[in-house]
This record gives sequence, structure tokens and C-alpha cells, in this order.
Amino acid sequence: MEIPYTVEAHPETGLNNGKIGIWLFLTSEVMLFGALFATFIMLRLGSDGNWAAMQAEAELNIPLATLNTAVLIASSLTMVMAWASLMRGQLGRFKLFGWLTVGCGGIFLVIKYFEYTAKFEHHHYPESSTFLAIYFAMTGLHALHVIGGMAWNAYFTGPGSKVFHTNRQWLTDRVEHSGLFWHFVDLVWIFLFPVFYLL
Amino acid sequence: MMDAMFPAAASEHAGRIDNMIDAVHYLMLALFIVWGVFFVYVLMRFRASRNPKADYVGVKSKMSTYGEVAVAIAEGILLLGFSIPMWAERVDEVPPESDATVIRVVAQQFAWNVWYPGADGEFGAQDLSLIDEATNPIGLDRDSEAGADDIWTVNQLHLPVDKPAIIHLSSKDVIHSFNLPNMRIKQDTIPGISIPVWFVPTKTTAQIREETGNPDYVYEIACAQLCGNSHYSMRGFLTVHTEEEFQAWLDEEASYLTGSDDDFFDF
Amino acid sequence: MSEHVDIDKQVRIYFLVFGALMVGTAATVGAYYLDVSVPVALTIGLFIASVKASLVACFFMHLIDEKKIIYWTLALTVAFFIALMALPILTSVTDQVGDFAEVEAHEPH
Amino acid sequence: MAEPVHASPAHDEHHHEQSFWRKYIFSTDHKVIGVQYSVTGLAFLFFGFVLMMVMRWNLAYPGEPIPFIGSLLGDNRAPGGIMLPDFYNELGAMHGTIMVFLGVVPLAVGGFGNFVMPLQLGAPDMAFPRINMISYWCLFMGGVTMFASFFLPNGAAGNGWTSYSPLADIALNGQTAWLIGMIFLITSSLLGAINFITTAIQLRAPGMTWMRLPFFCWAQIVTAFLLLLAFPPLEAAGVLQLMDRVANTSFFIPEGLVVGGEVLERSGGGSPLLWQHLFWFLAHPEVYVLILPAMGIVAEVIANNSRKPLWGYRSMVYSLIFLGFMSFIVWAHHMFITGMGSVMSTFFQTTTMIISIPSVIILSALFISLWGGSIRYNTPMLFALGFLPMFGIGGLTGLPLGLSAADIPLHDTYYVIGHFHYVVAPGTLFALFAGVYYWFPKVTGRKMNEFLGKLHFWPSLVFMNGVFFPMMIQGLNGVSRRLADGGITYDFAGEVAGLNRMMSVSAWCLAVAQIPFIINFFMSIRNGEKAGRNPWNSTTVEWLAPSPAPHGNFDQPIEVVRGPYEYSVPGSDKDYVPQAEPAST
Repeated sequence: MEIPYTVEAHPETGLNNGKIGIWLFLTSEVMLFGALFATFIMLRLGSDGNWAAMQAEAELNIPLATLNTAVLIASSLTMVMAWASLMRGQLGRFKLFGWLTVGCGGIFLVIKYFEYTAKFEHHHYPESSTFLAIYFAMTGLHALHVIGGMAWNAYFTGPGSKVFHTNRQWLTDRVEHSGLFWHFVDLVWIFLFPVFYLL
Repeated sequence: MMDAMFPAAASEHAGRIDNMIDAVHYLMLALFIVWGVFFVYVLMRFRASRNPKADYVGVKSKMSTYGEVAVAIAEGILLLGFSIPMWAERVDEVPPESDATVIRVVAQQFAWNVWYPGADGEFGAQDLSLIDEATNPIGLDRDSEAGADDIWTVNQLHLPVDKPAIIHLSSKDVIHSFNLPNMRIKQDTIPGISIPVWFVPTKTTAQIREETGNPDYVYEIACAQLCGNSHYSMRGFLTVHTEEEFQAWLDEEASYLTGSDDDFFDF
Repeated sequence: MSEHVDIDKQVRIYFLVFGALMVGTAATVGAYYLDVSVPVALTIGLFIASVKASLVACFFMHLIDEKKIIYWTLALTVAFFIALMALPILTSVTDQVGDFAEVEAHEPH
Repeated sequence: MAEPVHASPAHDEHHHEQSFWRKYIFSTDHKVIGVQYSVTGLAFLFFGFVLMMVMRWNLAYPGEPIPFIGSLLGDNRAPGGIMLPDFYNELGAMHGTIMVFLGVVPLAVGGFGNFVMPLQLGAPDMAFPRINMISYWCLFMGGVTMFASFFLPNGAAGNGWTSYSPLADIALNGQTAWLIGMIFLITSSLLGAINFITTAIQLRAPGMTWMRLPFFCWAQIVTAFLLLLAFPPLEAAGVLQLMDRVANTSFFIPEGLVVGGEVLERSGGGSPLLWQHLFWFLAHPEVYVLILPAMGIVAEVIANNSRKPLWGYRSMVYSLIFLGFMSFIVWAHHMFITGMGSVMSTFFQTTTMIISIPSVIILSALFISLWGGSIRYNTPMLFALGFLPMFGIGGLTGLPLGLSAADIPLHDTYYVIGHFHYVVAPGTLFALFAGVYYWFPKVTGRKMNEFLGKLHFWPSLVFMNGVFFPMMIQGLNGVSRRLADGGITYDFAGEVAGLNRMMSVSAWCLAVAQIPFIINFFMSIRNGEKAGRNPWNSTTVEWLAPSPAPHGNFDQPIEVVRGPYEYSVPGSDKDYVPQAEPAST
């Protein structure tokens, strides 16, 4: 038994199943991070003007976070280049860009690890203030998404890429879908960075 | 229609809330009867043995549309004519504190601490570090400016009749809900914020005892929000006095202050 | 994406977007060191972030040239997202609630 | 049978043999998964029902030892067989959680949605069969977590199914396990919702336009959107509450709490109301998640057994979509007495009154659909008909609760319990029973016994009302909900405390009334009357597949040519014209 439209596009919608599925998933992610941003706004509004003090006390490392932003943006570029390489039929370049993407995710996490441990060394824990609580909640959840995205990309770049020779379109589509997720994670960070570090 | 079911009403606005609940139930009943009669008739009239061949089209009239419009209008009337103005009266038209009995109620697991400002009409300061469950559950600072004459009781709320009562509700621990069924008052107490409720009691405890023919009738304070294992027994009492009796009660409570700090067992 | 897309042109766009994102990041950080007042900083910061996010969504995620059904789904999400964003306002602005300022929280020790 | 039974489909034999595990346990076939969901849902419905029966003992006979099982419960729950209030709260919270998230949703959405919707769409399977399997196993894990939490040292969560903070933040009971369980359940629902929507968009058979979709499918689609967009905020809230419990954060805890005479050592700065907003942002749409599939089932059964098209199909569909949309902006009507100002309360009670109109339209359309029909009173039809007035009562009693002023005395009383149980128990559950009886032949190839079915229906109808109607009376008397002793502490509640015994006895009788169903269910799997492809002479596409349908569903290409309810078409030789059969000229 074959499920229709796993690879080829549905004549009416012009899309395959996976594309619709990943976008629906992203809408639920929008609501998930939306709820957390709503919590953030509520905590900030309800802080009686203590927010800046809590933020200052948390001593977030702006240069590291800027570097991390650059790393994630670069990984978005390599991600979309990986897909473009598949579109052009270049397996080698796809693998190069794919691993670069995973590597960027890894660098991001390593920097994140240094940031977190620096906090803990100064006894800045989630329980210390509401600022740190929502900071750890949101960046932590974001980091989990990065890990998920890395696993996903690593699968398609590594073992999953064998399909290239039998069903190239399938692989290209899957990479496009994992790319959508990856870009979304990048997009969330684009908001997290100024919201926590700069504003 | 349903007054017999409600707890005896004893506040100024209680009658209007009861009337509104009545009105909504009339609407519900009307709808239910219309649906019910139609339903029973249809079930008998169109059973397969009596009506072997179904009609492809069915009802052609626009009656249901009219019915739905009527429901919408009725709901609109309930909303605009009753509910919205009554709610505005509850939350926006709080009478000035100078004309009212102003009291604080601090809820905790599992009791209602009632806090009166005393003779000066001002509440003293509250300091959490002074809290002692046995001797000072509200953390009242007796040394603060207005704190010396403040009176507190546990589970005993006393009010004068026919005078607005403004009660500032807060909670020490979790969410409770301050429920005075006879007064048609219910308000959650949210930790961290203070929420005022107000009402005008219209019947003294003595009057309601006479009316109900029950010499032991008491106005009760119930907790309406799950607050932990003894939620079911978080019961307080409201006593409504005449103005003179209320003053006498306040004076008596104040007299304990000069003697001993410990007025925990005086109810 | 359909096959007839000129992928070389796309790749040029991707690099341009990448450059713009980097410039945006630099601008956000730069604005932070300008030390402007909080409302101005919020406006600038969120404006730049929104522009960057739109660039990612439109070009990296191909939203600029997407099918109708995805636009519809996203429109629905935006509607509910707005309802969700009303939530903090509802939590903090309750006109009935009095202030509890008199109650000082003194932590022991 | 009006229709000849087709010979066993030949292509069955081409299927390579799958192992037992692949075929029945880790199957990717939507029908097997649907059955797994249904069985899990029914089992948890039964378990939740047992919890309620134990609770009802303490309500009827507070302070008296529980007979039979009292001594088995252990000293930390019921020393000497007498229930502790903490245990009562656990039972209450877990009854609510299990019935909603592990009973009705798995059965109505996971079970019926999975089994029936692809068949009705003419699809070979769900769009993502493997995600479908993962979604079921997430639910299963959530169920195991919830069930296991009863055996934690401090028992299961006991803070109400609403888990209001700060109580749920500081409670010593199994709230942490509850939150972990909920995260599993939410993940399951999200994956399921993605699957449902994609399937409905992509896998409809040729010719199955949106306005030819059976009402049941519409209900599932709207439900899936509600799950997809409303559940994530609760997932976020669950994560935050989990952090409050395990990492000592203060998302829902304000400054300066004093618990048991000790100042709570937290940073403070959070808001208890935030939890309520995030919770009800899901939990109001969740009500429609429970009720919409039920309406869908009732619509199918009524059209089929009144042998005529649904009346006002289009306006029903539009009402359904409108209902789903509006359900996102009414949530704060659960929070009128949390200190809400007049602007907010005006907004939320207005939206609440607006949302009642589409419900009235759908219910009216179902009533009117009966007019002119040729009504067959079989078991599914009885349950579907029972749904209508019961849901009517449930919906109508929502009106005084949706008006903020009338809500003051009624809020958090048994009136609320009565209201939503009428919606969910005699309402939704009756519809789900209708669905079980109606689609049983498609699942097993055999019909359920009619006599036992009727023996199930009539006592259930009587005792359901016996359980829930007195709650309205208690509620009008002002009896609060969630009182471990049923309110006898309070004088004003004492007048109606006697009703508790009547309700409890009704509840236990209701349990007895389910015995015919259980017997019928297991007996009919092997010994029921054999059903062909289309035992009910129905029009929708699922009845064109063999019963039981093989992996891949259909043995013939499906092309839909007309609307879903073409019953008693004038000039046709039989009283139904299947959706996917060429028109006879």
C-alpha cells in the first residue's frame, strides 16, 4: 500500500504531505514559544521596575551571545545551501553544507554551555530571579530544539543521504522540511537574543 | 421560581442576582420545552413503522432561524440589561470607604483571618517576619503607626446591618475563594494582590433566625476554591449586628487588647 | 519548490539575506551600546528583530512564494497568536485589583 | 441485508505476513491504531469511573469506612477504610484528568478519528502512519505515568484537574508526575492533530470536495486545529510549573507567601493568574475537543437512521468552524471571580454568549433533521437521540455560568459540575457509545447485540440523570465543589446533603448498567451477527470497504460523486445512494 503525495505534490494544494505536516508543526511551535513570550512580557510588566536590575545582576555575556547569533545565522545559510546543493544534484556539496550546519549547531551549544556554567559559577540559578527563570526556561527549550534539529540534520546528511541515489526528490524534500524547522529555531533565537541580552 | 432553592438572601443586591438566575432559567426552560415537545412529537410521528418512506427535503420553514434569532435577542437582553450593569456595580461602583465598614480578610490554609482597623479607622503595617500562627497569623506590627488598636479574629466576621461593607481580600499562601452564600458574594483571594468586594447586608443574624424559624441559623463563610486537604472544613462565620451591637462588639474586642495580646481563643 | 526555479539566482539571494542578517545583528548590538532610553531601545530592538525574522521566513523558508493553504494556516495561527499575546495584558491590567503596597515583604534574615 | 455481501477481497492474500508485534502492537495501520486508542480510552474511562465511585462513597457516607476495598487502600489513603481528604482530592483530580485526557480524547479523537476519518475520506491510511504510531505510544506513556503516580509515596496529584498554582506548585503530592504525564499527552495530541489535518487536506478521494465531507470529518478537522493551536500554551505552562516544582523558580508564585507559618523561600515575582490564563487558553477549547467529535458521530448516526439528509448541512459546517474559532477567545469566563474588571468581563461574557449561538444552530439542525424521517430505533440511534436532550441540558446550564453576574453564586458550585458533566457524560459519552455500536461492524465484521444494547441504553439514561440532575439543585443551594465530605460541614449545604446518597446510588447503578455493554462488547467480537460491508445501508465511503477492512482499506478505486447524506432521494430505487457510486440515471 502506498500513501499518496509523500513525494509528488497534490494537484490541488501543490504540496506534498510532509510540507503541510512540517508547517502545521511549526504553527504549534509558534504557539508554544508565543506562550513563553507572553509569560516573559507578563513577568516584565509585573516586575515593578525591577527588571533592569535583575537583568544587570544576571550578567549575561553579550559578546558571546552576539557570536552565537552569528553562528546560528551562518548555520541557516549553510542549511539552505545544503538544500540548494541537492536541488543542483551535488551530493558532495550537500554533505559538506549539511555537516557545516550540524557543526554550527554544535558550536552554538558549546558556547551556550559556557554561558550556563558561568551563570552557575556565580550562583545565578533559575530560582534566583524571575528574569533568570524565564531566561533559562526559554533558552533551555530553544537549546533542546537545536539538539533536535541537529539530530534531524545529522540523520539526513549521514545515513539518510543514501536515498540520494534511489529517490533524490524524497531526500530533497526531507532536507527542505528539516531546513524549515532549522530556520524556525534560528528565527526564535533572533527574538530571544535582543529580548534577553539587549532590551 | 427557584428562590426556595437558594440560600436565604440577606444583601441588597442578592434579590437582583436571584432574579437574573431565575430569568436565565426561564429562557432555558422555554428552549428545553420547545425542543422537548418537538423531539417527542417527531420521535412518535416519524418512526419507521408509521412513516416508512422518509422525506428527502424535510423541514422547509424558516422557523428555526427565527428561533435562533430570538435566542440571540434574549441572550443580548440578559447580557446588556442584567449581567454587564450588575457586574459594573460590583466592581466599579464601590462606595467611598468613609461611608463603609472597611475590613481586611487574609485567607490561609485553612482559616479566614479577619482584620479590623480599630478605633482609628487605619490599618497597621503588616510584616511577614512577625507572623506566628498562634499569636499573630496576619503578621500585624503592633508598633507601627496605626497598628496598636487593630483587632483581628479567626473565622469570625462581624458587620453592621444596612451599611456597605468593603472587604479587602488577600491570601497568605494559595488561592482560596471567599464565599458568602447568603450575601451572593464570591471572590477568589489571590496571593500577592488585594481584591476588594463590597455588599450591603440587609438582615441581622437575629432577623434571619426569626425569618427562617431556625434559632441556630448562622451566615457562613465557605471556601469555594480547592486549597488543600482541609478545604472542605474551611468554614467561617458572619454575624450581622445592628449598628449599636456592632459598636458594642468592637468595644469588647478592643478591651481585650489592653489586657492581653492573645485574643485567639475569644470566639 | 518547483523545479523551474533558477537555483543560482536563489543562492545569490541567500547570500544577500545572510549579509543583511549579519548587518541587522550588528545594528542591534550597536544600538544597545548607544545607551538610549528603554522605550526607544525596545522599539529599535524589536523592529530590527522583526525585519530579520521576516527575512528568514520569506527567503530561507520560502514564504515569499508559498502555496495558498500554508498562508491560510499561518493566518489562522497569527489570529490565535494575537489572542495569546493579549494574555499578559489581561494578567497585569485588572482594573478591579487594588494595590497591595502597604504589605511589605520582609524576608527573615 | 439489502446489499449482497462481497466475497473476501482477493488482494488480502498478496500481503506478506507481518509478525504479531508489527501487526497488532507497533502497527502503522490507522485502523489498528484507532482500535488501540479506543481500547485504551475505554479502559481509562472505566478506571476513571471507578475513581469516581470511590469518591462518591465519601460524599454519600462521609467518615464511614469504605466497604470491600477500604482495607486495601493502605493507611496513607484510607486508615481503617476511612478516606482521608488528601486521598479524596487525589481521586478528584485524577478522575478529571483521566476522563478528559485519557478517556474521552483518546476515544473520540484518537479512536474514532483515526479509525473512521481516513475511511470516510476514501484514503488508504493516515498521511504519516509512523507518526500516528508514535502519537499512540506517547499517549500510552502518559497514561502509564498518570496511573503509576498513584503508587508514589505521597500519592497522585490532588490539586484538581485544573492544577491551580500556587497550590500545585507547593503541594507534596504527585503533581510532578502529573505534569510529566501531561507533557506526554500533549505531545501525543499535537502529533495526532498534525496527522489529521494533513490527511484531511491531502488524502481525500477524488471528488471528495470540502462540501461533500461527512460532518464527522469536519468535526475532526476543527478539533485537530483546536488541539494543534491550543495545547502548546498548556505545554509551556506545564514546563513552567515543572520548573517551579523542581528548580524552585517562581513563575506562578508572588513574593511573600507564608505557608504553614513559614515564609516561603522563593524569589517571587510570578503570577498565579498567569497559570489560569495559560491553562484555560487550552482548557476551554478542550471542551470543544470533547464535544465536537461527539456531535460528528451523532450527525452520522442520525442521518443514517432517520434515512434522510442532515438538515442544514452547510450552516452546520459553518457553525462548527465558527465555534472552533470563537472557542479561543472565551477562556476567561472560567475566571470571572478572580478579580476581573468590568471591561474584561464584558468582553468575555459577550464572546461566551456569541459562542452559544452556533451551538444552538447545530443542535437545532440535528433536531430538525429528524422531521420527515423514517426513524429506526436501533441501539446507535437510541444513544444518538439520548445525546440531544442531554447535551441540550448541558449547553443550556452553561448560560447562567457564562453571564458574570449570575456566575457569582454559581461559580465553583455543584452547578458547574452538573453543567459540564451533562455535556461530557450523558452528552459526549452517549455519542461515543453510539459510535461504538455504529462502527463496531466495520471494526470486527460483526454487529453488537441489539437486546443487550437496549439493556445498556435505558438504565444508563435513567441513572445518568440520577447522578447529575441533583447536582444542579445542590449547586443552586450553593454547595461548593471539591469538598471531601460533600458539604456537610456547612449548614446551608446540609439541606441538600441527602441528595448525595441518591447520586451515589445512581452512580453505582450506572456501573451495573454498563455490564451489558461489556458482555456485549466481548461476546460480539466472536459471536455477533455477521455484518456485510454496509450493515446500516449507509451512504458514506467507509461502508464501501470490506468489514473488517484490510491494510490499505479499499479493494476498489473510490471516486466520490455526491454529498454525504443522500438518503431517500426521490426517484431512486433504494433509500440510500452511496457517496461514491455513479449516479443511476
